[in-house]
This record gives sequence, structure tokens and C-alpha cells, in this order.
Amino acid sequence: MIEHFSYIVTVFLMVAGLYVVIARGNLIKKLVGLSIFQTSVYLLYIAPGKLIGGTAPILAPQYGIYSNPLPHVLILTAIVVGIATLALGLALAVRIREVYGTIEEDEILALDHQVEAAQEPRGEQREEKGA
Amino acid sequence: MSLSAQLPALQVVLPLLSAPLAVLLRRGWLAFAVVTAAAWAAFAIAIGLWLQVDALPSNGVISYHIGSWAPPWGIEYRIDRLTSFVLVLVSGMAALVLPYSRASIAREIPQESHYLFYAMLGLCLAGLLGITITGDAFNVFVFLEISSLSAYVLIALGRDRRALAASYRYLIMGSIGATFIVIGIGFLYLMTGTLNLADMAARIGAIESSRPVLAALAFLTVGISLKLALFPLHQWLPNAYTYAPSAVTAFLAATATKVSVYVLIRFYFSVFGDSLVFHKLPLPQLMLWLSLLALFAASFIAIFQDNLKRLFAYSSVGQIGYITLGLSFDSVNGLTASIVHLFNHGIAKAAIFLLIGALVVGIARPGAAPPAPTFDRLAGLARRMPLTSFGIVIAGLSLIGVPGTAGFISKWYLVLAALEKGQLWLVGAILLSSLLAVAYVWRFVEAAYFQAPPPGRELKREAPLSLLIPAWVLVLASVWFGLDTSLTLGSAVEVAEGLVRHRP
Amino acid sequence: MSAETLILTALLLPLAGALGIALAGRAPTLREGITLTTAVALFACVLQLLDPVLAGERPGLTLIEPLPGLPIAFRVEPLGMLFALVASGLWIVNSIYSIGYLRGNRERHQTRFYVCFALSLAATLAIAFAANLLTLFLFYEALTLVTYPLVTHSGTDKARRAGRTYLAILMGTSVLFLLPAIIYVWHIAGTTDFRAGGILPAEMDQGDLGVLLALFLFGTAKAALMPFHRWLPAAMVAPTPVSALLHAVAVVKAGVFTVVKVMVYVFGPERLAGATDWLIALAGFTILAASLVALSADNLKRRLAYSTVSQLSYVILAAALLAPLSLVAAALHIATHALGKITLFFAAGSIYTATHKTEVSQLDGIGRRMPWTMAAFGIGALSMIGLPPAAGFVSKWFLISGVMDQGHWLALGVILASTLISAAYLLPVLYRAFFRPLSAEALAHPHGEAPLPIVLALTLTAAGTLALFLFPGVPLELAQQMLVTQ
Amino acid sequence: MALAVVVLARTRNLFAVVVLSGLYSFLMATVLLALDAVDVAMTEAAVGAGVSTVLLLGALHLCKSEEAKPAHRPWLPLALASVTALVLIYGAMGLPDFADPQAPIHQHVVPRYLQNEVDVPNVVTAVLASFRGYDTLGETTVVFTAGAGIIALLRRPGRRARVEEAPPCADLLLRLIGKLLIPFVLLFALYVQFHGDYGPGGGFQAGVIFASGIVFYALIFGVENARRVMPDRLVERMIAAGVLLYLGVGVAGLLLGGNFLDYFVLDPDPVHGQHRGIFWVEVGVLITVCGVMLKIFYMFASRGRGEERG
Repeated sequence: MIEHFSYIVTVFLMVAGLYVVIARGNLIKKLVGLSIFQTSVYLLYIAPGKLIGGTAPILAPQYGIYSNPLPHVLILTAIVVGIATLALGLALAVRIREVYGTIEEDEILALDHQVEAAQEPRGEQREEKGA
Repeated sequence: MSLSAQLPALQVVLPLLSAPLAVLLRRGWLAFAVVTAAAWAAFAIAIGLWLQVDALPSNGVISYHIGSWAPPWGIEYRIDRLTSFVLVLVSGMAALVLPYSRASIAREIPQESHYLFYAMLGLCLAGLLGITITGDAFNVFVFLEISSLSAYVLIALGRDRRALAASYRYLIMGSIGATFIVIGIGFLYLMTGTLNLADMAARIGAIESSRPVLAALAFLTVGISLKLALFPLHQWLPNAYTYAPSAVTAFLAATATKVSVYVLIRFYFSVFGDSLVFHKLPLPQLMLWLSLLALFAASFIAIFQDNLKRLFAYSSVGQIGYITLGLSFDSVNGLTASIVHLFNHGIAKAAIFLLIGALVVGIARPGAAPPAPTFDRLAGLARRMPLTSFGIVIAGLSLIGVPGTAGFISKWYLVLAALEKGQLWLVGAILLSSLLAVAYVWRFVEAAYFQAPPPGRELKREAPLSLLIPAWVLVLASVWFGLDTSLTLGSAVEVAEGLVRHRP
Repeated sequence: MSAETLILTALLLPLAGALGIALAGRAPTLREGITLTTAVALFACVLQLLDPVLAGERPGLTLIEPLPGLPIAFRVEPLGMLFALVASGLWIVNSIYSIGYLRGNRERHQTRFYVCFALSLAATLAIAFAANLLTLFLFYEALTLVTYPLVTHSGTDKARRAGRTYLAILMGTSVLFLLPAIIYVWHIAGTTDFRAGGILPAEMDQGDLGVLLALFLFGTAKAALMPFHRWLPAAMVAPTPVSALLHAVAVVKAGVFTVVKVMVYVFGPERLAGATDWLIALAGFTILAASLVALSADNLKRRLAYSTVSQLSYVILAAALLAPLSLVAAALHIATHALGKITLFFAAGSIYTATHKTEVSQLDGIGRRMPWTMAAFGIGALSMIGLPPAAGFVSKWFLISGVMDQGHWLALGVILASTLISAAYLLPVLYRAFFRPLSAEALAHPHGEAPLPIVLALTLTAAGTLALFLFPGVPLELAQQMLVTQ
Repeated sequence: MALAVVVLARTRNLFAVVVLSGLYSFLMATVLLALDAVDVAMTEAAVGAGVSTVLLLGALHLCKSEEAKPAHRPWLPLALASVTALVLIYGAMGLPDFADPQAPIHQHVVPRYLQNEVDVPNVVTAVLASFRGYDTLGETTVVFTAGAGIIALLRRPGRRARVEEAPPCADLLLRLIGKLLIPFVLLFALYVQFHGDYGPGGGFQAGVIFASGIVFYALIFGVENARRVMPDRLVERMIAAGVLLYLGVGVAGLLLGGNFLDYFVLDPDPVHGQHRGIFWVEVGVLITVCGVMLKIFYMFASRGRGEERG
């Protein structure tokens, strides 16, 4: 169990992040959850790359063992992708706030329903006339 | 160096180049010219690659080492028949949608954002092509994000404010999906030590503890299913398709979900092989039921939509069910059906969305922004826009699977695959679901052809040719590929046999 | 022209005609001229194929191969030849009739009407010449789709509802039953070609055989076997030329044609022996039940529609008996019923055009004002009942001979009973027309015969009905050749 | 760290949430450092704790800062999350032990990276820019996509009018410190950029730092002044130019007879060619990242004013 400790932590973080994304209705909080969810994946990759007694993968004559550099590369990419997604998501949230006046998912849904309800009677009347 | 040897790289790099160029040029029409040229070049390259694969012995592979680093150290581009098939589909769609988009977005997107629209379309194309062509697991993720982020932006450019909410929802669900995929790839990497898909497939057999591999399978399945909108993970799709600009809807409907299916096929059949997917987990059964659910539930919901675009968006969810259903059969005929339907549905649905785009231009008041295509606005449409309406009907027939259209071919193979399994009830279910398609397509037929147009709207006002021609190319294609199937079916059968060949 | 070119011409002519009509949409005279010319040319073209077929040739043509081993191909054999002759020949007459009818009733959407009509003919001919099940199915569905706009032609709510029924039953059954049946045949036999003697493998289980036959029969709802007959009365909302040519000839005959073709060329009469008892019973039931409904219907077109349902089952019954003579009767009945029923519908349409009357009870004394129409109606009625000197007698004669051969007394009883019932629902119409006095309401609205094209058309078909009784040579020859195994 | 997340999930004040998430990122960076992932730690510190916090705060500034009470019960999400957790644990239990040198990831592929074929001591940089340079191209493109996408989303159609500048921060001391500090920040960015071959660092980190230097400037001396130094148009061009530079290096490889992104052919001496390729590629990343960061900052800044003015 102990040798898998890092995995357990990872799992906990991931699930907590995922929970926030799904359960919360606030658009910005969802994004924070999403970024936690993504961040926790970093650990999944990086932790196994560590070697006891190893050192950062910067080659120098005095070291023999290095931690695995490949996960680092991947995660660098992942971080950048994550921040790009976050930035885009925030921009969307800002725009949504502008046009809807709220960033709560439930309220947005309610507003959309209002719009649809306002449009519908017209459509239904036509339908009845047609049917 | 010969040009032909560099085609794999150019396939992705040209559209990729076009995007920053479009941003630098800033002028709408210049950006349009650059991205369109790139899309057409990509299409030509895809055909070139197709011919190259054709010249190889059966099941041959073109391998291209980026940066001249041999795999598994560097990133490899790997093109086989299936890859090339999807490349042709994706780039061909882009080559058609781009000329269409110019007139289509004129009233949908503010003028000063046009160059960004083209840049995004170029990026989305590059991303989708990159996912398809690459032989590296992590590279799949990176290009997936390129295509996804650009898709979010493209959707958010829709005029309706609901486009923003739809885009946001897609962003959240898409990112969760992408993260699931990364987790899956991570497990696989930790177990095999490699990111190259072919290398991974070779090493995966030697793994003693299969638990992480199974977990990887689960995560990849869920992640990709989110992306391909497998029922019930489809919630992002209807609104996204409904409120996105018409050209975007058509392009995404024809390519994005299809490329996800391609990725799924790659992982299932090429990486995991037959050992895992179909024996250790009840995945096929699960997928079978979800597909059936998609077929019925989504098609059923589609029937009651008031907005034509939304109707066909739900229809997409249903039609994706056919594709995954074919996968779940795990047989040559089933896989053939999936691959053929991937193509056939792509062109038919793209044709429909392109024509709906033409339709909203046609029903718009002069100078005003195009309205939503709700049914009360479609009465008697066939008089005003005969070509548009007729095109939608023909493509709709292909969705139904009427013989003589492309959709029939896929249905034929699906039924054949179900018969092979000896599951007669499935045959019934597949055919019954296609009757639901009749129901929703016919709502349009009745409205357009057999209802009197509202007074004062009886003049003929067909959409401009620049909208009609690309759409009709696809309409005719969906008839053509129902009659001459040597291209689609021929390659699908070859691919399916290649992928399922290990079976005893 | 070689036979291949002829087949291709026959298939393309109506398509070209449809295109021409669509282009000539704004000029009514030109539009009708094109329709007539196409119809005549088509008939001439089909007629040229007759000699080679009678001489034993079976010309064929393969267009394209959408599924490996499953081409879209055509092959002219006697039964198809017969069907094609009937359909294309009657199209000429029907076109003349349509001109009178559409103009007389000032119908809207006339261009769409003529275009769809020409397309229906193309699909019908393709069905007649189909060389395999796939081709047949392709054009079977196409026929449903191109006739749908004709059914919903008026665009009223009633028409749209009828259109839905039409489409739901025809398409639903063909997709749910016919398509799987075809795929199943392909699955076990490796081919779907029509071959004399059948294509099913010898080791096929008798139970499976029965299921497959049922799938085919219920899948072919165009044959209007109960319980899938409802679309036919529904389709009567269409303008009368449609009811006349399509829902008395082309579409319904495509249905029974498919049934006969499948029984003869896919199963093979020998393989079916013993598997068709239920079918005889069902067909018998349909004959009687439909006749009884017809008896109670007051609307003339509805009465005729149910009469069609019952007459179609004659064909199925005849085929299901599997005796050589009854198979000949089945083929013959396709032709004779076509002529008789089209005459009846023409007459109904003629009455409607002249008086806007649709119910039998309104027809008192009308024979004196419309003698041509009602005389033609009389000849058609005789043919339906199966009395000389009308063509219906010939096919019924063969049918009864076949029944006698098999010793199938139940079938004989059904035939006799239905003959009586059909006399009971057709003859009173004549009685009313000729021997009842005109009602007061009719006296207040004087009218004469229908427009000339209508009268001309119905006279022609009535004459044809009589002629076929006197000279049944060609159809008979074709029907008999059908049974020869090459 | 876990604690931070739990509190975060329960808090409804969004400012607190943002601060907590910054804290979380910082902790994460520490952990990463302990795991020898120096480059990643540096990036996470800059991005997670820095950029994303600023972004979130910026967005919050434009939206409201209190989260509404959740309207529905969280059972379904909880169930979904639990299932995910179970699958994860199930899978993780079969993974190789922590720090097991025999694990496949240490045995396969990686040994060749550590042989230092390209003569760049920081292996991460070597792999990032050369072996898997294509991924990095993709990553840069993602940044570009996000940047261009945000421009598309947040652009104010047709409103180009100069907004009257709010008086910049007048604190003399702050201005003095700023003037002194900013050159060092920019210099440090360049150091990170070019030292990337030998120590942790590279184009991305440098881009972020460089941009934050300018943001710092803008905060002290006003956005309009910053715009004068780095005009909007230039920033937008930078976004595209960086990607183009990267792609250009790749295409140069093509033109010189190699494969795409082939650095060996860039110079007669292959190793030198690698150095050259990596250098220019990193510059490309720097330009794009810096451009995007600035652009986003400008966007949010101008939005905010527009909002306040209604």
C-alpha cells in the first residue's frame, strides 16, 4: 500500500477536481475544478519517473542516475494545454456573463428556457393549424 | 528529398501554416484565400497519400519520422489504408466547406472577425488531420486539443447567445474527455514505457499485470466516447451544433466526431488488439446497448424538435449509434459497416447542415441576420428554394438508408453483421430505428412541400450558388457512393479484414 | 437497336421525360406534349423488346455494382415483359386522361404531378426488368417515394395524413420485413439473382423457409395482403389518374409482381410445396374480407380500392397454389385486372370531373347523361366479376382450372363466393345509373359527359378489356413462357 | 494540498477559491520539485500559481464573486466521481512500485535520451525541442489557438475609440521600484530562455516571465503606456509570428533535404544543427507565449473598463 501512496494522493485530487467540475454550477468554479483535475494528472505521470537517489535530468559528470525526463516533457506540454483551455474557458465565462448577466449554470438554463418558451407558442399554433 | 516522400508532414503542416498566416494578413479575403488554398492542398495531398498507400502491398504502411528521429524516440507519422481514408474525408470536407463559408458567414459573424474564423477553421482542420495521421499516443492528445480549442471558438462565434453556453459546455465536457484520454495514455505509458502506438501494441502483450491496462482501456473509452458523443455522453452536441455558424456545424458534424471514432478504432483494434477489448471486459455488450439506446432515444427526441438544425443534431447522435454498434459486433462485417457509415453519414450530414445554412440565408429578411430554421418558417419552402429543399430530402434519404443512397450500404452491412451473430432481434432493432429517421426527415418534407407558404413569401428566392454548389456536391456524392462503392466499401472491407485478422 | 440499348432506353426515357416536363413547367401544352410523346416512345420501345423475348431471348444489362457480387442489373423475362407492356401501354391512355382530368378540375402543382408520374413509370419499368432482389428492392422503394407526392398532391390535412399512412405502411413493411428477407437470402444463398427454379440452398430448413416466405409477403405491402392493406384505400385521396394508373396498375401490380417473381424465381415452386397453405388461407381471407368491405362502401373510389385489395389477393392465391395453370393465371390476372380496374377508375374520375360526385348513392340515373362513361364502367365491372366478354374471364378461367388441378376446394369456394360478392357491389352501381330516375338535386344541375380526353381514354381501355378477351395470345404466351426453365 | 482542495470544493466565495487554487498550484510545484521535475515545477509555479491565478482574478473582476447555493443534490456527480476513483485505484494498484528502476518507463526508450546525442545537458529541453519537437509545436499551436480564440471572443466589434486612461498608480515609490525591477525581470526572462539548454527553463517559461514583466509595467504605469511600448497590433502579430517561426524551422528542415523539423540538416555539423534548431524553436515559443499572455491581459483590461463604464 505504501509504495502506491503517490497514486492514492493523485487519485484523491483527481476525483475531487472532477467532482467540482460536475457538481458545481458556477462557471468559474467549474473551471477551477477542471484545472485541479488536470493538474492532478501531472502527478500520475511525474511520480513514477522519480528514481530514489536520482537527480533532475540535467546531465552533469558528477551524477549517475537521473529521473526520467520524458514524463517531464509530456507534462510541460500538458500544463500549457491546460492553461490554454482555462484561458479560453474564462473568456467564454466573461462573455456569458455579459450576455446573460450571470455565470450560474442553472440560471443560464432557466433563461434559455424562457426564450424557448417565448418562441414556442408561435410554432405550436402553426403546427396545430397544419396537423 | 522528393516531394512525395514529404507528403505526410505537409498534410498537417500546410493547414497549420495557414492559420498564423491568416492572423498576420488580417484581411478577410486574404485569410480566406490562404486557408482555402491550404485546405485544397491538403485534399490533394490526402489523395496523393491514398495513391501511395494503394501502391503498397496490402496492409502496407507509410512511416514518416518527424525530425528524423526514429520511433519510438521521435514522433512517427503512420499512414495505412484507414488513416488515408479518414484523411481524404476530413480534408475533402474542409475543401468543400471553405468555399461555402465565405458567403455563409457574411451575415453570421462580424466582418472584423472573419480572418480569425478562417484561422480557426484552418487550425481545426490541422488538428483533426494531425490526430488521424499520427502514430504517437501523446501527439494524439496535443492535436486533439488543437482541434477542440478551435472548435470551441468556432462554435462560440455563433450569433445566438446560446452558442456561448453551448461552447462552454462543450469545453468542459471536451476537456474532461481529453483528460480522461491523457489518464488512459498515462497508464499505458507507465506499463509499456513507450508512446508510439505500434510499439505499444507490440509490448502490451507481454505485460503480466493487466489491471492498469484495463483501467487505461476504460479511461480511453470514456474519454473518446465523450468526444464522439456516444449516448449518454452526447449532451454537449445538440446545442453546439444548433447554435454554431452553419459552416462550422457542417464541418464538425462531418469530421470531428468521425475522427474520434477513428481514434477509438485505432486504440481498440490496433493497440489493444483482440485480447483485451472483446474478451476481458463486457465493453462490447455495454457499447451495444448504449448504441441501441442512442439509435432509439436520440432519434426519438429528434422527431419532436422544433428547430431543424437541432433535429438533425439529435439525428447525429443517433447515427453515431450505428457506427459504434458496428464496432461492438467485433466482426469484419460490423467493422466494415462502421467505417463505411463513418464516411457515408459524414457526407450526408454535412450536406444537410450546409443546405440548412443556405436555407437560413434564404429565409432571412434582406439585410437582416439569418433566423433560426424553425418549422413554422419552413412552410412551403420548396416553392421558394427548390434546390435547397430537394437536396435536404435526398441527403435525408441517405440518413434513412433508402436503397440507392450511401446510407443503404452501411445499413446493409450492419444487418449482415447482426445476422452473422444470429441475433435476429438486433436486425429488427436496426431496421426499426431507421423508420424513426423516416419520421424526422418526413417532418421536413411535409413542411416544405405540402404546406402552404405564409402569404407574401411565395416568390422564388434560392440561395446563392456559392452555398448551393458545395452542398450539392455532397448531396450527389451521397447518391454516388450508394451506387458505386468500390472506393468506400472496397477500402472499408480491406481495413476491416486487416484489423480483425488476428482472430482465430 | 440492340436489346441492351432498348432496355436502357426504356429506363431512361421516362427520366428524360421527367426532366423535360420539369423544364417546360411554365408551358402547360408543351408539358403535356412531352408527357404524351414520352409515353408513346416508351411503349414503342418496350414493344420492340417483345419479339426477342417471345423468341426465347433474355436480354440483360448490368449497370453498376454497389455491393460486391450484388450488381444493379436488369434482365427481361416473360413476366416482367408482360408487366412492362401493361404499364407502359396504359401510361399513354392515362396521360390522355390526365390532361382532361387535371385541366377539368384545375388542379394545382401540375408540373410536379407530371414529373412524379414519369418517375413512377421509370421505377415501375425498372422493377419489371430487375434481374435480382437488390435491384428490385431499390426501385420498389423508389416507387414508394415518387408516388408519395402524388398521394399528398392536394396538400390538405387529409391528404397529408393519408400520405403518412401510405409511407408508413409501405416503407415500414419493406424496411422491416422485405429488406431483412433479402439480406437473409444473400446471407445463405450468396446471390439474389432471379433464376428459374429458385436460388435457395437445398438444405434449408422447412421452418426457416416458411418464415422467409412470410417476410417476403408481408414485406411486399404493395400487394396489399391483409393486414397491410390500409395504405391503398388511404391513397385514394390522390387525383383519379393516380388512383387509376398507379393504385390499380403500376404500384399494386409491382407488389404482386414481386410476390410472384419471388415465389417463382427465388424459392422455386417445387421448394415451396407444402409451405403455402397458410398463404392460401390468408389470401382467401383477404379476398372475402375486402369484398365485404367494398360491398359496404358508399364512396365509389373506396369501393374500387377494396375491390383492388381483393383482386390482388387473387393473384397471390393463384401463385400460392403453385400449379402451373394457376401460375399462368396469376400472371394473366396482372394484365386483365389492370385493364378492367383502370377503366373503372377512369369512369369514377369522369363522374367526378363532370359532376363532382363521389358517392355511389348519388349516381341515380347518371347513365343517361354519361352513357359512354357508364358503358365503360359496365365492361370494367364485367371484367372484375369475371364474366365474358371481358378479359377478367380469361384469367379467372385459368385460375379455376388450376384450383381444380390441385383439388383445393377451399380456394374454389372462396373464388366463387367472391365472384358473387363482387357482382353484388358492382352491378348495383350500373343499376342505379341506368334504371333509377335522376334525383331532384341532379335535375337542378344539368351536366353532360366529361371532357373529351377523359371519354377517349376510358373508351380505349374498355375496348382493350374486350379485345383482351378475344385475343389473349400475347399475354398468355408470356405467362406460359415464365414457367419454362431454361 | 488535499486539504486545500477540500476547502476549495466547499467554499463559495470565489475569491477564496482562486486564492486557494493558487496555493494548491504552489504546493503542487513543490511536490514536483521533490520529484526531480525541475522544469515542470518551474512551469507550474509560473503558470498554475501565477498566470492562472491572475487570469481567474481578472475574470472574477468581470463577473461576480459569490457562487450561488447549489440548486440540486450532488449525488449523481458524487457517484460518477466515485466510480472514476474506483477505476483509478483498480488500475493504479497494478502499476509498478514507486521509484522502481525496473519499471518499463525506465527501461524502454528513455536510455537513449540520456545518452545526450544532441549535446544539450538539460535532457528535458533536448527531448522537448528536438526528439518530441513536434509535440511542442503542437503545444505552441494550442497557445496560439487559445490566444486567437480569445481575440475572436472578446473583441469589441467596431468600438475602437480610445478610452480615457484612468490615472495610473501615482505612488512614486512604486514607480521607482518598478523602473528598477522591470529590466531585471526582462533580463531574467532572457536568461531563462537561453540558459534552457543547461538548466531548467525554456521558451515557455521565459515567455511567461517576459510577459509578466510588461504586465507589471502596465499595472504601474497604466495600460495605455504599456500599449505604447507593445502596441496591440504588434502583440497580435507576435502571436502568429512565433508559431510561424517554429513552423519555419520545420520547413527549413524540409527544404534542406531532411524531414520536417529535422535539425540535423540545418548545419553541416549535425550536432551544431541541433543546437541551432532548438535555439530558434525556443525563440518561436517565447514570442507566441509572450504575445498571447499580453493579448489576454490587454483584452481583460479593456473589457473591465468597458464594463464599468457600462
